[in-house]
Amino acid sequence: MAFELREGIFAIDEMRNVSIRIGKVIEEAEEWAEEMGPTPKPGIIELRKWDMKLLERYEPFYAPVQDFCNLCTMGPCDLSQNKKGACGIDLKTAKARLVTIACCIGAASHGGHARHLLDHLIEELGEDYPIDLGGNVNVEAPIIRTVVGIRPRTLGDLKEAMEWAEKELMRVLHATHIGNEESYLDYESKAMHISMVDHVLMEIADIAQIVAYNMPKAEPNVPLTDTGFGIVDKNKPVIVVVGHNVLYSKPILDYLEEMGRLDDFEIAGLCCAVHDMTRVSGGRAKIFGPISYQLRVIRSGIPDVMISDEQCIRADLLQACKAMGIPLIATSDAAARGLPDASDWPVEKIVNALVTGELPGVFLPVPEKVGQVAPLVAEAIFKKHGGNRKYRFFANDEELWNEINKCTQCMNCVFTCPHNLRIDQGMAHAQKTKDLSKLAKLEEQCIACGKCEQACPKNIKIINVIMASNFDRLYNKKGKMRVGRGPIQDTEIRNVGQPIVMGQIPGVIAAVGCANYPDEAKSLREILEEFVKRRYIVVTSGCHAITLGMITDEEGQTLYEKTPGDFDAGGLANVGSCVANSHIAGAAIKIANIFAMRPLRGNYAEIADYVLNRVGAVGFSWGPYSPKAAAIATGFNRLGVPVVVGPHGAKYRRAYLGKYFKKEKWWVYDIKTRSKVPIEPAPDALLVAVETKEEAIVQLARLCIRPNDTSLGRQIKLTHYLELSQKYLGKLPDDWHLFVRSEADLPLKMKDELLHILESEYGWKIDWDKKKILEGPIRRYDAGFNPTIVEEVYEKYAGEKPPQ
Amino acid sequence: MAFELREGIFAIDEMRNVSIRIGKVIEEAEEWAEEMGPTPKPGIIELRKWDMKLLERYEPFYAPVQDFCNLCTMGPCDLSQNKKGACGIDLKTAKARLVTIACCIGAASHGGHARHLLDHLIEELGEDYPIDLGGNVNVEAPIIRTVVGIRPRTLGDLKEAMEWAEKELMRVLHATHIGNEESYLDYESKAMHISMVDHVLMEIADIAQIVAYNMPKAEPNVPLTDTGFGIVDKNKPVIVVVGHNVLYSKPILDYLEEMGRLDDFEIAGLCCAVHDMTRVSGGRAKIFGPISYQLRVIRSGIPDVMISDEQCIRADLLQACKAMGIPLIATSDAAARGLPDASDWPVEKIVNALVTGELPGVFLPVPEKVGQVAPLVAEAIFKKHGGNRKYRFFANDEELWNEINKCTQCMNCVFTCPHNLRIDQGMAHAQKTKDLSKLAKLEEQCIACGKCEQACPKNIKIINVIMASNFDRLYNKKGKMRVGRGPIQDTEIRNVGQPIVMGQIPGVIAAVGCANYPDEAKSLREILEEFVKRRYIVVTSGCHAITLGMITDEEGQTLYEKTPGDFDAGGLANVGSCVANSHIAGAAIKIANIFAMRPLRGNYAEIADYVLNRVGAVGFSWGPYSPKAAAIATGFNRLGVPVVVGPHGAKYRRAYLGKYFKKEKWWVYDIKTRSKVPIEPAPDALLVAVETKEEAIVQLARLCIRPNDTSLGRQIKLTHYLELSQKYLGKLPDDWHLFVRSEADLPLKMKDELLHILESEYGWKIDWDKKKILEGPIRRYDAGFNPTIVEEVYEKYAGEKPPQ
Amino acid sequence: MAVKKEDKYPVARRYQIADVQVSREATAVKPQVVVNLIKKAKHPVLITGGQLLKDEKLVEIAVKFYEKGIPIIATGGSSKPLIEKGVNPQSVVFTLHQVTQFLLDEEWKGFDGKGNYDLVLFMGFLPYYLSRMLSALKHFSKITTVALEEFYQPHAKFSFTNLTANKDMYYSMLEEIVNNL
Amino acid sequence: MAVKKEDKYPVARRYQIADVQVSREATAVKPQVVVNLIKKAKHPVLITGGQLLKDEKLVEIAVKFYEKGIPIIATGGSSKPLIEKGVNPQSVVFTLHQVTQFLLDEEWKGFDGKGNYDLVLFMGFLPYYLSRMLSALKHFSKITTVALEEFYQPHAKFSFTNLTANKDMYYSMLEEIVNNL
Repeated sequence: MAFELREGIFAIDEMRNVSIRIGKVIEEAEEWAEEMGPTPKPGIIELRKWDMKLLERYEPFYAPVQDFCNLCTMGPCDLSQNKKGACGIDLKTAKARLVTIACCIGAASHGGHARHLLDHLIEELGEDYPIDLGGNVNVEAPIIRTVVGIRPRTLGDLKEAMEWAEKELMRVLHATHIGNEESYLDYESKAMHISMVDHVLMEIADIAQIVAYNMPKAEPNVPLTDTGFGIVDKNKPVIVVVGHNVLYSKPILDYLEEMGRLDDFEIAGLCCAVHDMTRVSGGRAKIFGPISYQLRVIRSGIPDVMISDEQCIRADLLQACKAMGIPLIATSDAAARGLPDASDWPVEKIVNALVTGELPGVFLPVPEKVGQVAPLVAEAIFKKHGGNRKYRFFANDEELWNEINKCTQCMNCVFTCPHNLRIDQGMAHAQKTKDLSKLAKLEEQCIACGKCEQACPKNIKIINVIMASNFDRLYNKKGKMRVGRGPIQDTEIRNVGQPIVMGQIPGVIAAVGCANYPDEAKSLREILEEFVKRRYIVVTSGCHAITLGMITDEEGQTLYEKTPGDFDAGGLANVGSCVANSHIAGAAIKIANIFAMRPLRGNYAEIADYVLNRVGAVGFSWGPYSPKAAAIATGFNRLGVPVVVGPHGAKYRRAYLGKYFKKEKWWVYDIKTRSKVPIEPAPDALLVAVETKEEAIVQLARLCIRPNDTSLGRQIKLTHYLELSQKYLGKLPDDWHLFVRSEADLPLKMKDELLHILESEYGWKIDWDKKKILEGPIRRYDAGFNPTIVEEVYEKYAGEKPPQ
Repeated sequence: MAFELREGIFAIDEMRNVSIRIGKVIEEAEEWAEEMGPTPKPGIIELRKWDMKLLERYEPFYAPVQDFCNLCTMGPCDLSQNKKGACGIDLKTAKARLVTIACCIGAASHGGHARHLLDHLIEELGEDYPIDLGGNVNVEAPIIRTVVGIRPRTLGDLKEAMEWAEKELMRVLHATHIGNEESYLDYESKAMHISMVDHVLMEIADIAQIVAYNMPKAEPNVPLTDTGFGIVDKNKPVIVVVGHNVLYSKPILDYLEEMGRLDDFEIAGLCCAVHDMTRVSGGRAKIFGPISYQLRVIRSGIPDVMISDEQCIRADLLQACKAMGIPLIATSDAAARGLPDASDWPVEKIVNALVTGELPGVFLPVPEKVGQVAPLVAEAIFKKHGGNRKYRFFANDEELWNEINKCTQCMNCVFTCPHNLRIDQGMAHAQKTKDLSKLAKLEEQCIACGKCEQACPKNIKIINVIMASNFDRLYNKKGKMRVGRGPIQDTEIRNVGQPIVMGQIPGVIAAVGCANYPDEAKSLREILEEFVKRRYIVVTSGCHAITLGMITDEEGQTLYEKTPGDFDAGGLANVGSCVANSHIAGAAIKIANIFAMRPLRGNYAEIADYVLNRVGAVGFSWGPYSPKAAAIATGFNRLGVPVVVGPHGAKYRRAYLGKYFKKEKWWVYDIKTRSKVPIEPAPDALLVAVETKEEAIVQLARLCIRPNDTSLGRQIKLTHYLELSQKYLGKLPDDWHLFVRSEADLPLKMKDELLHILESEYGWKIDWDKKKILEGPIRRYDAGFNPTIVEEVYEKYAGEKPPQ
Repeated sequence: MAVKKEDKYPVARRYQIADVQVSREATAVKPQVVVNLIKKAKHPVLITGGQLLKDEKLVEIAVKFYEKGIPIIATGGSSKPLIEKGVNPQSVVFTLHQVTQFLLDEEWKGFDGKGNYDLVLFMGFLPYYLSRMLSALKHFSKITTVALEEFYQPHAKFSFTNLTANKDMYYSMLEEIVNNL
Repeated sequence: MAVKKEDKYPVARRYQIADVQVSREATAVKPQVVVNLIKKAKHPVLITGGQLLKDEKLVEIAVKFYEKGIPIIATGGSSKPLIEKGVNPQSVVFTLHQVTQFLLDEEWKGFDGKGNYDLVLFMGFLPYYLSRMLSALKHFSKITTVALEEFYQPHAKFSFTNLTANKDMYYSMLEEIVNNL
């Protein structure tokens, strides 16, 4: 009996009902030599000890949005003042449970997305399709390696990680059922667990699509792509995609390319769907804007057909499109939108139903068919109006003014607007002076959620009024976004690893998330420009990346056009859509691995401990809004990366905020000196909401400080922190002295001044001859300082139990 | 090269990194000949068409508990009057989404439970451990066969179903993320999907534990076990278990048995954990009561040690135990309760910490260790008090009266009590007359949730007052519950299949779920006794089964003692704990399969269609409270089984209620006559909440009617329906005539009377000579009537497309 | 019109402290207001609940409503005592849950075929069960709902104030209504 | 003491219609009540927010508070204009989020080391951000919170009524407080 050895299932003659499956045939040279760490495929309590370390220091803070619970039939229960409900749960624990549920939903979103992509791509390309992220990426799935303990080489390998993640979701969600956890700390631990899973899921999704769709592979110099209303050629049929999963809309590109008709259409879109369309099309797809542009785009009447997939899409999309006569093709099984399933219909029948308006939309979960139907529909609709789309929010000025004149300044809109925008004042001003400028100004801040229209007793089309008031600016907006590059190269990590860990690169600022900005969108650029100029590494993704591509300066240029795309000091790297956030976490992990040679495999706590103490990376989400964003942030937190959120982030109800004054909580084991040493409170928060851009800037600089900074690194970090505090807060920060370990940490230019302050205000002893600090710091700087807060890590490197 | 063929992984010489796994070696005789149906391992839209059929007829009804949403940071949003929120979702869709989330959490609970059990048992017994449910069960996993399309023969096979379920959970939960479904119907379809998954998960869990722990295997004559406070021998150390997962507490029995010390301890418990303990111990474990007995038991001071696992446990268990000096061992990773993980501690250290009170509890997720620690702790604690447990709610009468006298009748308690119990009146009456009887009466209704104490401005220990007022009755309560039998035998199905489908057995009443009863618990018995006497088949499980075991009649007997345990007319079959509910759904499926020979494999829609039209089974949950109960009910609904819930069930927010007057919605395809025929509205609801026991009884009888009833069957069903309506509602029901197809359907004794009413009140034409109905019915009875509402089923059996 | 603090009436206190919604709460009304509502209604109906089985006085009141020409939908078994006292309810077998579902349907013709009801009075229900039904009607219909209950019902359009501390007042308010019809 | 309807003051309207909780809503107060609260307080503090960067009048008022001896915790960048006018805030770098976390800790000694604050005044915040912080303080601390905001803040213990339609009244109420300290 002989058989050839390939992977697959084999039937053997004469042996009924026996199948021989040949497992992975692995080249010896490629064998993964790394030893398995302590926690591969961790269950929901395996990393509880690590979480409790974090939670002990970064105490959960709860700001209840509702102080009651009505999830079970014994309720509703009043939980105010931390009272207990019928099941015995108190308010804090109830909030922690809700946070856990939200993180589960967030992780499930990326997971549903990843699973669908993966199954689809494996069906198309086979399990053996190799994971090749280009020559510069050898550590190609740092999160999966660290968490799951495997090294995926093929799409099929990703399934193993996927199945583990699915299992963990069920177990964590289980814990949120009535009558499980009693302590909010345990719910936080579970929220962290599922959020770590979320990072694995994002990595699966993005790796799968990069390799299968040949998206840019860790390329810093990816092309720029057009953004804004102004870049759409309205003389072509316009196909608009919205959502997150490129698998449904990519076939449109494929089909048009095959037909040689790409140039006959405009393909544009919103949110991550188009983000990733630009990655597969090399910049051919165009970006209307972030998630908050949905009603702007639909009510502008520009789309000739709309393609929706999943997540963050308006739940009234069909209604909104229908009102404008735009046919809708819903594609994802997560959002069938109540539409008839047209999977089995012939293409002509679908096109006909949509073009005649017989149906306002169809549910078409067959990507290839979407590829054919969408252009046909767009073309037919385009033919009807001949490029002369009449509707531009209002048919004419009279209609606009009729709406404005209806307003009685009852302020119902103001009291329901997420930003309490003073629509009443804009309307009143316009009524009195015929000047639309106050209304136009609102457009810069409006997220076009439409709640104002729901509240208006006069049924004023407020969104349209606002958009029409800023019509020319909005319609002519043009910008450039650098297409998502995907992972960070190993070589880049090698270059920046040391300066980051030592502190000479003052920090990595990762601006990610949604578009619920508290202020005009341009504030995002203002914040990040500060860090680009100061040669921090700035990374971005998702709607933040899109927004950055839409804000131009006086020269008409976006930040992308002025900044290289490297993961390097002074660079601005756009990694891609939401799921590409995994590359940011991955970069932090790769610093520990590639630069510091820490083993990854199943070794989460050590890596997170390394990141917390050494990698000065801070997440920043200026406009977070969704459970996905909550999961992403919480996943970063577990990895030891602090996250700063805009003020709306306070509505997530829970933050992780340390207290500088609890001195007993700020310590590490120092492996070098074999001792437990007090440390400066750095970073002193894992999740904190700021109110203004000024505050955001200072907090970001502040939270980049790490115990492991060298003197030079600390000096650089403090220089920026102090300068920014002076610039934006008007003086030195209150806590700068806590971060001074020796005179070498002090910013050079201010050294004398600061030494004087340390002496006079803080009572430190200074040797003025040598300009040395004699007494005062929490601890002295030690070049060999080797901090950890994990007993097992201490033991591993010190060879003995940690000191008490 | 030769190798022996067994299952397992084999290394082949000289072939590095190649493993050959020999798949399942299946005896030819055992090959599952059944062809695969259309929907094995269905995804979230595969059965959408079936759902839409149900939802078209049984329109979702929403009773919002809250009319706003605050899940994302654009909120909170006012959704009242079906307004849309910032994401565009309206109130109905938001409620449907919440229902979907609740069903996900419910399914995840059973799933987390099942996964943990399965992994543990496979580790212990191996993947090949056979699934043997006894000689009378050949169709051993009807739900898994129908839904997943596999026939599991070993524990390892169950993993395949488990992994599919985990995948589906992620996909459904994904759809609940902001910005997915637009239509409440699609959320309902997804809620149904994950609830069907829930039934698969319950089946996995119960089959695994039955075969691994040798629980009763489909035995009607299982032993009776003791229930109530009165049966606990307080002169022994008392170990109390609470929760749902027997895997954590069974080792206690094993250890004591091994030590030969079983008789030296009392092992009692609450809720499903003890339910299943009685199944593994053959009745040695004793049952304190259902879930609502937690505070009763703890505050009675009887437990010497408490073992908690997961689900439905009070979230303040540790606090409650600590207040009574009862050490707590938390065992499940779903509920670590903020306690230190003692997994690695030596047994002595754990025991010592608990007995000395150094720690109020430990987290000990190692079942074997729990088996050793629990008895040692109980014994040591027992030694301390020597059997003389002082605390009995109050140390003495004076303390009780001091509490009572504090009451000012502010009624805060009344306005927070889930049942609005008139605690104020009980207190006032006692204050005035020194008579505790009004307070004692409350004990019968009180679910001991403790919210009253949270609300009381005087901090009165209201629960203790109520319990102490009924002390003697409560403390001496004794009853008998028939131990959970597990599945229904194939032979039983063969016996009752035809009479159920034809209607001669008037119905199957499945009383399942939690203990949030709207009335005194004895009402449950009153309701079910009516059906037992009328020779319906009554099945029960979970807390309903426990409650039934606690209600004795004047002769001191429970319903179990008066009724056989068969799945047969007049029987009362207790299938077991919550997860054993799968056997009830399984029985309905088996009727379709074993009696009607309908193929199961991957053939869900046909089976559900069969059940809906033919199997007169109705679920009944008098005191449902949890998301698990919501998922169980919704899973039954998708399978075509209506569910009646008590009034608290209205708080689930969503019901499925048909409208008898929408005549166009009541139709089937008749395969026999090749036509689409109007039918009677039977059943006319899939989920309905009733207010009183009287109403429950009538609705249950009413909802047993099915289109497929034979004349004799319909006659019998109508006889009961009409009699019960007259008995409890005072007259004939309003809609009885809708169910009359011919004179042969009429109850014999009332035939003339009813014919007269049909003529005089409803204008029917009667041939009085022949006593025949000439005109009037919605349709005529036809003996070969073969109804379906599924086009594919029609086509399959009719061999042609269905008529329009 | 609405019950004011300075009146003799107790304050309107929700039957369940945490049963909160954004939308308007019921106007707490005096009996005369209810009388006026009934008189103005084109197609009023009284729905009775299962608590009539425990409270004879409510049965008595319902009978008087009936005698004054207000049709009754009897749920929860409340039909039995009513029928014994000569009432012929429009329906006895449908639960309040079902009746509410019917009420929500603008196409429903009522049990009497005269079209949907425009004013629905509720009496004798478990407060938490009624509350949910009133919520459904508040959000998804235009029907005027009136709770004639011992507990104030926040989700009704109009409700008696909270009368739990004074059952006599509750009864007398009900009497006042039926006597003035 | 509380703002009554018959007063000249507008009604207290939640900044966000759906920001509802079971627990008590803020008492809407007149300036003199705030003056009395401050005078009675042992350790009061004013926390200023980022809206001072957009509203010079608020800066002016905060300076006056400071001059009357009320210490200031400046957040959101509000320190910059304050410092320019001679204020020396107790803290400038901590966000309101962090300061609230500190306030929740009974062991905190305050930025001045004199122990936790007993009366905290808030001025110049984004309403939704402040609302969450007030909710945390309401449920998990005993601190008396006073919102001196244009929008009525339901989760404070005391709050100005809603003054969005009349900014002059808002400023004059603030003036009235500082003038009477």
